[in-house]
Amino acid sequence: MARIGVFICHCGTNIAGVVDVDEVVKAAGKFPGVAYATEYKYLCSEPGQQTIKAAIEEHNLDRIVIGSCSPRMHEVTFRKMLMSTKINPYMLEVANIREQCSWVHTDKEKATEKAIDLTRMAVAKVCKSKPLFPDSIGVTKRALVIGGGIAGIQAALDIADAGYAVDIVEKEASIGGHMVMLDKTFPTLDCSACISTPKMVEAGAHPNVTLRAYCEVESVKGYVGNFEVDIRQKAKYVDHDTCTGCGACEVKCPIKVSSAFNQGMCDRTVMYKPFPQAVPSKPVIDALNCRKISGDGKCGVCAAVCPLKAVNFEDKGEIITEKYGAIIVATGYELIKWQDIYPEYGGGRFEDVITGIQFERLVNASGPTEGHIRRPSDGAEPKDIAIIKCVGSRDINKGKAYCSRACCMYSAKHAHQILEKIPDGSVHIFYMDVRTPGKGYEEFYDRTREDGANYIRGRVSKIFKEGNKLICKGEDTLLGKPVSVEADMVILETAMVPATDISKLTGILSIGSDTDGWVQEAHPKLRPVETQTAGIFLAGTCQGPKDIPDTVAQGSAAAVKVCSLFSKVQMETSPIISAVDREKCSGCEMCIPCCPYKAITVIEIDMHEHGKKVKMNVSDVNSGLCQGCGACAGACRSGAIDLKGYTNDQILMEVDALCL
Amino acid sequence: MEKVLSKDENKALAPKIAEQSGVKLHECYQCGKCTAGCPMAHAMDIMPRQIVRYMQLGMLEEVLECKSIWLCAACGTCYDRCPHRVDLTALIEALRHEAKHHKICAVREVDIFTETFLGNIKVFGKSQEVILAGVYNTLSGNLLQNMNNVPHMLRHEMVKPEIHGVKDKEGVRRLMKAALEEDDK
Amino acid sequence: MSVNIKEGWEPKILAFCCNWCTYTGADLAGLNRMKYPENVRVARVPCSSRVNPQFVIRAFQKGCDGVLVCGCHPGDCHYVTGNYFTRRRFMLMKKLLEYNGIDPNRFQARWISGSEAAKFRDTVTRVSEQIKELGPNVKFREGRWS
Amino acid sequence: MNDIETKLRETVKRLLADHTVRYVIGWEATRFEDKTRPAFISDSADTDRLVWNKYCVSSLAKYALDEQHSEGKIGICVRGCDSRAVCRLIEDKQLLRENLYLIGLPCDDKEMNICDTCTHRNPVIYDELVGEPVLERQADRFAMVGLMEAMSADERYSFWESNYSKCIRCYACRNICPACNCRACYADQERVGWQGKQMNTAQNQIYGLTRTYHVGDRCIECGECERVCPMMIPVMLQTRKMLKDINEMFGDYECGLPDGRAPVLGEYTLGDADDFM
Amino acid sequence: MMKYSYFPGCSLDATAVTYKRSISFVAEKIGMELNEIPDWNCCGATCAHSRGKWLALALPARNLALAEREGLGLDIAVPCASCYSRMKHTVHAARKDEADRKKIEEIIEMPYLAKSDVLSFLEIFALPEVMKACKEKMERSLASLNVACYYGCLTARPREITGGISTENPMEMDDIIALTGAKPIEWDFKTECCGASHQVDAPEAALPLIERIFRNAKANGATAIVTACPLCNLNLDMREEEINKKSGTAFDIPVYQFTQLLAVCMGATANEAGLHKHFYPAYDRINDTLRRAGA
Repeated sequence: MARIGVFICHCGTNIAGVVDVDEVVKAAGKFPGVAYATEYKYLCSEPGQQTIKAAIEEHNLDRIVIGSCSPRMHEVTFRKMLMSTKINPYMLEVANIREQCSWVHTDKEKATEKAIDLTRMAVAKVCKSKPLFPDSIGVTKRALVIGGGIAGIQAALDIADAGYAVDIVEKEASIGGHMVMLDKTFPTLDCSACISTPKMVEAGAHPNVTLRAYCEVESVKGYVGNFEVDIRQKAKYVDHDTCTGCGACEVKCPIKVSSAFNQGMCDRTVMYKPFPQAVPSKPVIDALNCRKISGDGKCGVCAAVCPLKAVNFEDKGEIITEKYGAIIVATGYELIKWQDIYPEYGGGRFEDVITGIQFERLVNASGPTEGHIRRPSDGAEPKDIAIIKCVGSRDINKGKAYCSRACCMYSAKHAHQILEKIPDGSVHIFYMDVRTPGKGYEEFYDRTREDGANYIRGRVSKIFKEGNKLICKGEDTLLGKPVSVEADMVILETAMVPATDISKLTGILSIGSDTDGWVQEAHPKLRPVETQTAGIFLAGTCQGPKDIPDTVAQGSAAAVKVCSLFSKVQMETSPIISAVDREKCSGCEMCIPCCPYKAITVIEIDMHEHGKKVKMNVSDVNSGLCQGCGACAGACRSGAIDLKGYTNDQILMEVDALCL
Repeated sequence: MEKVLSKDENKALAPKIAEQSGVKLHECYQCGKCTAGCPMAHAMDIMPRQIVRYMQLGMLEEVLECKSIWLCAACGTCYDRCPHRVDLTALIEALRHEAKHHKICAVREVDIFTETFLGNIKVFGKSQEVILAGVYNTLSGNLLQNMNNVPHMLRHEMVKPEIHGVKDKEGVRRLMKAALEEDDK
Repeated sequence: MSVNIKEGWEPKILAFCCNWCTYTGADLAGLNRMKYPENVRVARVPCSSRVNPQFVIRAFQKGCDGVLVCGCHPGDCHYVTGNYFTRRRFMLMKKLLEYNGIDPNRFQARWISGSEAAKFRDTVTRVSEQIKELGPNVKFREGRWS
Repeated sequence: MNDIETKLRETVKRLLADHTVRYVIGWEATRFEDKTRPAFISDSADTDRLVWNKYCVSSLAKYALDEQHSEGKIGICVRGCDSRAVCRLIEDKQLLRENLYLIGLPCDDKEMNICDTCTHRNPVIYDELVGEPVLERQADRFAMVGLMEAMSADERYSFWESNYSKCIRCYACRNICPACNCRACYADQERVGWQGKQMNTAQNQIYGLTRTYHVGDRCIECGECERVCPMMIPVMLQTRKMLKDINEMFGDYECGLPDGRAPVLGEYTLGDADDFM
Repeated sequence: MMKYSYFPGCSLDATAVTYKRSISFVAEKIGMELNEIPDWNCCGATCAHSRGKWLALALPARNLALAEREGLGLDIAVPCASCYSRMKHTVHAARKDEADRKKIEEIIEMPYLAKSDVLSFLEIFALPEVMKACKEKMERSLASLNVACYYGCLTARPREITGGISTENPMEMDDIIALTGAKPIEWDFKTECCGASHQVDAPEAALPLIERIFRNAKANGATAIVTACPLCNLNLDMREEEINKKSGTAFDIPVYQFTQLLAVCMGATANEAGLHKHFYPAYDRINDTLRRAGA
């Protein structure tokens, strides 16, 4: 007969405040198989764990039930504790009498009765538990970083410096992401290119880093430590091994299209590098607009001009399959398409109403206007500039409910840059709040006001054009008066939204995304850079709006998670996996289609049937591949295949215990 | 003397009116977009945003005695652009009913025009522009208002002497009486 | 089949919740101190596809008044295809139970994700009210009632 | 002595003579004039015991399971439903097609009520056909289920409760059913806690419901379970309900056909019917 | 089939004579049948809904019930934006809440099932079928006329009640005007309110609303403003002279109804289109444009 120890936790008043702990302990004492039942104020604390260990010795217990917070919180803690006792860590059941009992009920008597029921279910289940021992499998010591922005680059460099191989997959023709588009970064105003291009070059040159620019992830199979990823190398039409990046072809290319990197404010050739400091600094052909490839074919200047004959119009791109141990999602953000949702700001009809990133390109020395602030409509230098914040953010009517975090600071930076480059210019910033949560942020805001930026508290209701002036109608809510500003140019600080194809990627990786489409982190406070799926981490704005300091910090954090995974020679696998009882299995193979990880195969074994040696086909589970979902156990009619830790008899006992 | 918010007796009345018009007062975070877009804001004594602010604090008399709720043109711009979908048009409409109930109207002419217009319908079932203008000018005291356009209207038979009212005048009258009884409950 | 409901009778409802989505959602409901009736006892399973339809019949046999099977939204399953099988199994099982006379509200299944704490509370509240209305379950029940 | 019977006997004699098969499973007469029983003919002299009349109703396919691990072929006389039973056993990986020699016999309507709704009188697979194929008939397989569905929940419950209260748990329905081919049936695993051994109405209902669910998506509608049930419980009404739902939700579906469509519970599509949103 | 129940509204018999004439001319030309609702009453406009909720719902409800009683089962065409808005509110309230519908029936003492829909003239003329019919009847062109299409506020707002056109930058009238060959210009005050509801009881407060509409139209090169509502039209047309005097502006932008332009292009004489009945002289602008376009 089992000798079970039941330990009910007070959790201070979190549980004891609603559930009558003594009542539960008294009832638990009477359950079949329970040798000892007690309670303690904080079981997860060091002294708490000591009392359990002492009770195990004293009462010669062989199974433990703990009534406390959710097993998702401290099951791991209690299992670690049991490792230093004679009890197998998996001879443990946790009854969730806090998150799903005391915290959600008010009626003390009914909550106590429910806590007793939950404890009785846990005891019934632990009666049927068996000792389990983890297995271990190899880890591919190679990481994959999806997204080549500053988050991806930082993560890749940290992993590479730790001595592991890492691939960066970037869908554009060069890494750098949004940061390399910026001119200066707050609060220190150091030039964005000066701090991000060295990192890009370092990533490009690092022996452990493999750059896969102009690539996209097609499919991901496998599990932590053993991912198998198909990467589509989009057709570049230029052989980057022979090409030296001399740029002769770019100059001669006759066709010009709008440059996405410069936010459509100038053109680029079809044979292009996104920007001068691109890494890899070799051009690709934009096939859709190339006359030779998808036009009438009457061109080919680039091939003719190229000294090394590196241009190849037949390039079809290819699928590269690689094995990785861990994946970091760092796909960044995009700005919300304000033109479709804010017709009252002109809906894109006014050329001089631009977004923050477009202004960054205007004020950037390598931008279309070499750093001189010029209006897109007529190229004149704008004197009066209006900046409008929270366009698309904090707006459940037309945009997103959340605050995009970084716009308060970079709008102040924009104001500073304008007043610096246009001495006799004026800046009016329409704001609701100025949120300056970082180090040196508030001082930066003070300096901006000192430079002469006018902060007007109130949201702009309408922008319209009269003559060549853009009139912004707002209200100064501190005065309580409607006000308007006649501006030469208006900058809208638009909301950050997830990258457009993020839902395709979360589908491929089968990781969750929240209601707004951002990648879902495992726990907002305790595990911010991990996803629900083991071995897949995240970094930067793919998880939600944030500024560069937080993005870089998350990049390094994700890298450390990967390195801790790779630091182990073998990776311990969870013992909660399926196993086949060969006596019962009739080889009907109904379990095989249910397994998402293809972990079940049919093998031929020798059996004794009516005294005769016979060959029989039975199912067999590959302990490395099985992730313990139990779909096979749910499909097997005779219960031949069962999930250890959640066996059929355990669950049936749990169901019976509930109904006593 | 400053306003003692905790003691105000009809603090409960303001949320009731808001709830009646389907507006959740707490949703407004005072961003000012309604005032910015309001076409009549220049003529108002307290801004549309401030109307919601007064209601949030339960200060109902100031709102009932202000001119703003009467000068609102009910064009719906504020509700359409509000980032938190606060239906200011419905709130001001409910405030007008409440003010009418307390016999308060800061813009006398609006009240006179409304009563004359409704009186017109009660009598003829349709609005007779000539009679409406005539009665309104006498009651409101500015006798010569719009008189400069009358010759043009007469020349182009925009205004005709004969009255084309509704046949079932009694039906319309009963309808209006029943509706007003329902409103004044 | 009218059964006099003793006053103060509280229905016993068993909810199989998948560890990665609904159980997390239930914990989140606790984190936010949401309130819902006490009748539901949650049994944690790694994936909703672990729930063998036999467990549901077993629950009714042993005296549960209502059974709820919850899992991730199709497409969000932590184990990729788990809930596609759950969907087929329990779409058929639900119709078979109704065909055998069990009231449709007694057995329900819902997709509840890790962030839908409110949906978990509302589902639990609605199911508790529906079962309270139906009274104790005597169908398939072994033991003192049959 | 109709000519099919004589042709059958000659065929079996020939097969036994040239050792194509080790023995042949067929039907033979019994002392009751209206009953036949399965016959295992291994000696060519005994072929005269074989009969073919409207009383040859019992299903023969499952007896082949005893030969799962032995060498050499065995012959089976297969009507339409038997051939589907063989397909069922092959698909469940319990038999190998090459170990069987199927003697096809187009069925001439055995006056069983299940035969009214039979859609495959001619054998779906066979090695040799004795007699000419008969005309297939369209049949509404789910008419009775429709009637049951029209009843109210309580009426249906009391109907099934009264039926299952008669069940004596002899497991004949399981033993005859070609879809019930598990080595260790759940009902025998009382210690695991699946199903009690007691014979009370609740446990009988649980057994009935579980067996329906287990075979529901693989049932070939041969009606043997109903025929062999000593207590005349309408077991087919249960499995046919599940087949009706499968047809409605996952496209028309018939089991035991050589096209080998996988059992419905073993696959999924993204657009499956879903009321659980 | 272009058949509608028709609710003209009080202003059509009075100040909106230009709209009435051009509607009947265009309707007859393209074969659109408008069955006037028998014995219709005033919809109450702004005064009803500022006096009481049920008064605002009941007055339009009587007209809708009368149309329903006729049994034609047609949608109701409403030329005036204010009547359109009030009727839409009633239909919305009746469909959304059964108890409200029953109470409305009680008040108007007539059955009202809110079956048929209410359409503004803009929505009707923007239908592809009607557009095609108008296109076929075009005889003359207003090629060089730059038109600022003014939609007014109640045709578009509130969104969930009208459920129709964009509340900031609608294009329906622009497409209709384009049929006549005139060029609909891009401007920013398409749906900004003109203050018609306060034209009588707060004229000085309402004046600036009209001025800014003219100013933006002129700034964007409009040589004519076109409306689709008798109230907006009267308010802009009657006040243009007054604004020029008071603010010293020199706006010279006549205000037409969109049906007037359609009528002119379909061969209507100045009288049939009511071009002489404008407060601000409007005949010459059309005449010169037609001559320049070689009519």
